[in-house]
Amino acid sequence: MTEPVPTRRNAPVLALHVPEPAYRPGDTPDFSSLVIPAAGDTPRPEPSVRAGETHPLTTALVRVLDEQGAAVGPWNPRLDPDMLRAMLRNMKVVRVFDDRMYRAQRQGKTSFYMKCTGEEAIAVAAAYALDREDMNFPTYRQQGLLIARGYPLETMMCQIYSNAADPLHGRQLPIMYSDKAHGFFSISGNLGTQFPQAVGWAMASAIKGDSRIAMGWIGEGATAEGDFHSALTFASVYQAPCILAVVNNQWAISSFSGIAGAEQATFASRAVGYGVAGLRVDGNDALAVYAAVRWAAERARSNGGPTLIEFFTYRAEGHSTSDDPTGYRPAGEEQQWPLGDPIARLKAHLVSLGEWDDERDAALDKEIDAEVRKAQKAAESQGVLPEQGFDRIGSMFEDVYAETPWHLREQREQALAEAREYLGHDIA
Amino acid sequence: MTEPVPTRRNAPVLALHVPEPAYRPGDTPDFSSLVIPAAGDTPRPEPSVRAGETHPLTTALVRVLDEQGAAVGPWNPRLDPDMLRAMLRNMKVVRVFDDRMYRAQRQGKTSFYMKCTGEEAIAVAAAYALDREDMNFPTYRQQGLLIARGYPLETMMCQIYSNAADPLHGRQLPIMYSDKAHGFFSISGNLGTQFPQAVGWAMASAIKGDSRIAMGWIGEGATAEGDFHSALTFASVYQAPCILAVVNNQWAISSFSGIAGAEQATFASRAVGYGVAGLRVDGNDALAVYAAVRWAAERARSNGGPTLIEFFTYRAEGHSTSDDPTGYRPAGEEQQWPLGDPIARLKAHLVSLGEWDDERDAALDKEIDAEVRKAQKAAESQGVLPEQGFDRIGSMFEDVYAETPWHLREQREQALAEAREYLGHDIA
Amino acid sequence: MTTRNMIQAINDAHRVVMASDPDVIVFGEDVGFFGGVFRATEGLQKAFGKTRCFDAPISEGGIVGSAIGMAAYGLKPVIEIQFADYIYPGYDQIVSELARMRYRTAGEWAMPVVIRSPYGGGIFGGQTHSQSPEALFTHIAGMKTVIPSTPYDAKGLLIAAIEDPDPVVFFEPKRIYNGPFDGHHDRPVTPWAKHPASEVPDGHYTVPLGKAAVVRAGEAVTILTYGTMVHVALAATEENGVDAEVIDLRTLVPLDIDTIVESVEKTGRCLVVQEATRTSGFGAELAALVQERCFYHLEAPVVRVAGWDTPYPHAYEWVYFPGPLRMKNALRQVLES
Amino acid sequence: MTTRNMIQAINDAHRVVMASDPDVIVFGEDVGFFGGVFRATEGLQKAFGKTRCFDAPISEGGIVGSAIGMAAYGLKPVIEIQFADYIYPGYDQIVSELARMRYRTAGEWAMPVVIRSPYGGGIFGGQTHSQSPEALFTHIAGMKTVIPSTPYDAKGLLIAAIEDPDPVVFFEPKRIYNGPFDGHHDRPVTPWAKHPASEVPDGHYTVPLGKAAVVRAGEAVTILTYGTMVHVALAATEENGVDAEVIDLRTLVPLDIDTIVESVEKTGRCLVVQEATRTSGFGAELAALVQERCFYHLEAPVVRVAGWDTPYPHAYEWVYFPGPLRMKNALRQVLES
Ligand SMILES: Cc1ncc(C[n+]2csc(CCOP(=O)(O)OP(=O)(O)O)c2C)c(N)n1
Ligand SMILES: Cc1ncc(C[n+]2csc(CCOP(=O)(O)OP(=O)(O)O)c2C)c(N)n1
Ligand SMILES: [Mg+2]
Ligand SMILES: [Mg+2]
Repeated sequence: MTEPVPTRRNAPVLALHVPEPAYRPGDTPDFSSLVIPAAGDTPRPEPSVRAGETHPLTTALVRVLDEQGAAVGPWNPRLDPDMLRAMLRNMKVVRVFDDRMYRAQRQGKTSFYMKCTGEEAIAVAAAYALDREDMNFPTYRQQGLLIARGYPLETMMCQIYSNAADPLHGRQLPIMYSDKAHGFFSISGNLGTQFPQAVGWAMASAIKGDSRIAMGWIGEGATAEGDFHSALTFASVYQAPCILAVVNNQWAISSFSGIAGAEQATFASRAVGYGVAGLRVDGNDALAVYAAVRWAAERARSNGGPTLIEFFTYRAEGHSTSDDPTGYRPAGEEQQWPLGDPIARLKAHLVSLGEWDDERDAALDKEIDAEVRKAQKAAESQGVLPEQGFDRIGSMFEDVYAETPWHLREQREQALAEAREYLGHDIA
Repeated sequence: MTEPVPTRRNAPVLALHVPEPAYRPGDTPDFSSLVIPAAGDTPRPEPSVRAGETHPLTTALVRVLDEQGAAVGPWNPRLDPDMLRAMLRNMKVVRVFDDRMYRAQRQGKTSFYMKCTGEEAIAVAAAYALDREDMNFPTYRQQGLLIARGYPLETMMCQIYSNAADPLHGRQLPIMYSDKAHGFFSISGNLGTQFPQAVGWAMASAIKGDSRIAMGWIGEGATAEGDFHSALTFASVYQAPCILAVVNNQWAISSFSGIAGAEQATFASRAVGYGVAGLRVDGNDALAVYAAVRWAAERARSNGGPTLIEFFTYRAEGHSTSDDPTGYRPAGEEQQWPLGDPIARLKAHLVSLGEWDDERDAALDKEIDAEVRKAQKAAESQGVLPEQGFDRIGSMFEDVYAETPWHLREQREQALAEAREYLGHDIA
Repeated sequence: MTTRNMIQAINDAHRVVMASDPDVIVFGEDVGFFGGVFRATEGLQKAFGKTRCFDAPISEGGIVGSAIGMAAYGLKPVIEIQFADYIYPGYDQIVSELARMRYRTAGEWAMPVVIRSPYGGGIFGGQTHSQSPEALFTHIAGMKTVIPSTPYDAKGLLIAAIEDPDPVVFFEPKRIYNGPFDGHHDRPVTPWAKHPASEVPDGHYTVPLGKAAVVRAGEAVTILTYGTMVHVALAATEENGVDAEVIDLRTLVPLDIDTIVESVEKTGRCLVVQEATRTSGFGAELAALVQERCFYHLEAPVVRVAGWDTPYPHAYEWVYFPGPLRMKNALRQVLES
Repeated sequence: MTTRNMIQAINDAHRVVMASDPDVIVFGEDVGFFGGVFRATEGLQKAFGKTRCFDAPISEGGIVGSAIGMAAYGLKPVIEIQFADYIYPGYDQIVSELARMRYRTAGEWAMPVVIRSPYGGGIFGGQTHSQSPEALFTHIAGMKTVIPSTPYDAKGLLIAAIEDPDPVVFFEPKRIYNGPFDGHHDRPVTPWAKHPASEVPDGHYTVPLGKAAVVRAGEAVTILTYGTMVHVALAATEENGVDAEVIDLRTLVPLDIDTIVESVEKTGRCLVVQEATRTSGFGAELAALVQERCFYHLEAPVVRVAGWDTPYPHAYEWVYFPGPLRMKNALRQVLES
């Protein structure tokens, strides 16, 4: 007869651990105990290094700009001042754009908006580190990619207003841009889905013997989705030429990063288990971002395989126009956040190089303000959301399929008839 | 105006890497280059250690039994001979059971069967290392858990035959056992789903201040599913009292483990990125399996958090009765596999202790053979699959819901009417 | 008796069952400290503690999967999927596991799990905050699908769902969280306070699953609907002076077939109204059932009112939404043919 | 012209398109060296190389997700989901991404992806190797759903699907891979070789998507069906001496409505036959459409033949399967009422 297996002894009482952020509304945040490696301290292996050798870097922090604004250490990409100024400019454009569109939403001109305040360095510097033909699979906080690649602000705004000039024909929520020519894949409302898509694109590029690589983007909250794992698995198995970026801004709507697993490990360290190269990077340091993406791009482009990069940053504003963060974290916590403002840090660097000064900065701000206002005026002249929805109704039934089948043709006729009745006049 | 970002330089040609096993049919397998740490070499930290300190163990191999059958090193669980004999017995029962049921399928007595040949040590030793009340969320190769916990062989066979005494009422594919009293959660046909379920059960146990833990099981192939990632994420976030086991038998039907990511990292090392404790264990060494599960159970039970364990083994037979492995790997490769037969290894250990000999072994084999035959006879007396399907038809409509709604009641009447017509006589 | 909007009624349902049953556990994205993006779980963590109501990682598959494990242990998880549009990563766990567990274990492992999720359009949520995926659940044997249309029903149905021994997907029409919506997007919004069904009793009561409500008795045509569309149907009935019998199904599976058949046999005409994409929607099942069971009473074909077979396009919210005009034309069609 | 069973026809379709279009890439679990568990991709890796046909990790979500990325690049992925019962982990990528990509990008990113998957019961596969989930796809705007019933159609439809600019889910009735099955499980199996549709031309040809086939002309009743059930319906027609018009839909979305309406207007009676779970199955859509469009021609209610609303229980394969008796009784019902 089978021996009975031992029965339960008098074990201790179990308890569920539910992670809790350090500070809640009413608390005074204090980040002084946060360990932040000094700029320049993190070593830089060659991009051709074995993945395993990068793994100490998944718990470190690649930083280039020190407290005085100097660029220091092995990751210093030594960019020329023109490029630094261009990056600064684009980061400023992003911030001004965000502010104006946020206000436009508040004025009822559209339904929704999402800022990336505090995270501008990440998308902008990445855009500079990638080649122009590389493909991005972004989330909704990489507007900096489009702006740095020269996509017209006016077109972005037309998308946000869902107006007559919206290239997406009013079909997508504001900020869900898409533009193939600018290497910017369609943003999804569904978190995480773009990550394995980026890997698939990279696999395709490798299958075809191309030289272009893909960069996938995800928030730290969304790394919990199964798609994150599919992406890392496929990237590792096929050594897909891609960069997989986690933007760890420490918040996912009201949930702090501990709910996504940050208490026990960094997001960069997820790379270890897949045998993928990993880097953890100061996301508020444009030069560190540039250097890390450049490193990973070089690695991918020489068939060295994928890299997972965590950009450590802080979501300085609410999640979106639908969110008020003072309900779940201390007001002004972003001021305490020790990695600073990426725009101020890049500006300080340029100033420290003698390549920039307050006067030029003020002039640039004015120029950008005018540029964004001009774009906004032009966009609004083509309509804002509340006026939309009764023109080009027929177009609503296009592109469901390449050819519109009978049932959609019937429905289009019905929708047009309803609209005619509603409007009291004929439409096409 | 925005500065244009740099355009693509003349980069090298990309190539897709498609993993390929070392040997295909016709090749002569040679595993001599496989690095296998000697038994006793891997250190054993305390179960209360920080997760990070276990991470070197995710690329090592916990081994206790050496080539001579001696139990050596810090992981030696020093089990008493009675327990060792009980484990040996159960492992042998598993193998004999598998052989007979495989044959029963070949004889047309059922539709399907899956063996766990070569993997017997894993489930059996785990059953001994767990407490009797701990809950398992198994795959289809942990029949050893049920057998070690004393579940009747006859009942297992009745399930396999879907006969009148099948506790699952003929509803499940053969071997998809389920039994709450034996701490064996319902096996799913869908790979991976049980992994987050195990974590949820453990979370519940912690919420209720219980002392029972859960153990989840998954094949190395199925670790690619999103559910694997959900499980690790939830286990890490809530520090769920569970053990998550990957049985790496190196094959997933025809796909070798490289297709699941084994080329770049061990499966145990997935633990690192979640900040979860990790161990890699010789799955053909019953003592190592026991010691590792015991270690992880102690850790979980004292609120020390989850452990991911990889059991390194080899699927010695085809995937199932539907599979012929000589189509994709060399015939006889399992003979070359250097970690040996778990039953032979445990027997050698008992012999080396002077607690076993060939005579007793032969007697035990005979006894087991008789026991399994007896169970089979008893099971078959209650019917085999080809005779099933026209009794208790009404039961087919039960348990879809706790109470059978009108539409299922109607369908039941219709099904019964059809059956009466088909059989030409009345039924209930 | 307290005046409550739908969110408050749902919140209260949680409080009632959590207070009486310590095995009820609430979790989901943002439901803990913050109380959910629609505030349906506001204050529950404070009232019942961090291990009774907590935030979950953004993994709908993990949320459903771990809820199944909890139910296997013996708890009653009530989980929130932030938007029905985001339920798909959890779809495998729902279809392959949750729905079939009682069956495949011959009753040994019941799954009293409730999946709450805001659904439907009308809030300019675009393609991914507007979907009505109920038909993807009504096809799944073992699942119950419940959709309330008023605060009173929301509380009573939710309590019934939590107390039900089987898994329930509970879709909350988000457009009517704050007030009934009759489809006239160009008119001022009405708050719930003006609607009698906002009188929500305190404490425990249930509205039974599987029972429809005849919300308006009538003779000319039977309107079968649920969720937001109940209010649109009622308004269209009044505005067009049609003596319709309006049936709020409340539970789609198991369906209250007797109420349906009785009504259609009386009126001889039937309109089925859903907000979801038309093809293969739950309206198709309703139309199929009605013609199967009431064929010889029908004086006209069953007419379907539905969303179009396109994604829900942001700017075309009111062209997509099956509003007053689509209702009016359908009523005319079913009455005049 | 070569005699082929369904697997061989499907294999050949791959070869034809892979030879002519270097952008066609085939991957999925076990499809590479081994050629798939049903051997549909046998020899493709050898013929076209490891980067044109390869094994994938066991991650249906990753398979669909990476295929979407490949399609975004410009390739035409043809992916295999090993069993339709295992498609759900990929469901989010299909519903939220693949189906809507052309629409949400205003046509800029087309998704010419084909998802092949064996489906349906009749092989004692139990609950998780027997499902017919087509209705979960017909409800999704942007997807096309195709189901062949013969080797000739399988090859022609698969080539058409791969060449189609939109995403197609291509369900292969696994019970008829090796021979047509008329539902008489207790009689010897017939191989395809005896069926005229096993004469499969070599080389390129297509069977257009969206076109049904009238596989038997008749006057008494129209039978709308697809997949394995086509053969069951044909057999039932003959055995019961019913002059039925049997229509093999072949494509469920977009549906060939003209062929359906023309037939039902002629016969005045209609039976819809699916193997799937009855409630909210595609048969509901067919019944709804037929009564909407042919109401005044109908002499009896549209009758549905379907699987029961339970999981597919292993031992009760032939009680579950909608076989000859269910067909006979339904024919009687539709003809005699
Ligand atoms: C699959 C899915 N689940 C839930 C949501 C709702 N949701 C939108 S944004 C968000 C938080 C995302 O946080 P994170 O990934 O950290 O990105 P961040 O907003 O910080 O940039 C959630 C839960 C969604 N869009 N998709
Ligand atoms: C979700 C899902 N996808 C695919 C399958 C088909 N399938 C059954 S077993 C198997 C291989 C599993 O390999 P592994 O996880 O290594 O377990 P092993 O069989 O080696 O024990 C596959 C692909 C499935 N059952 N479920
Ligand atoms: Mg975030
Ligand atoms: Mg395996």
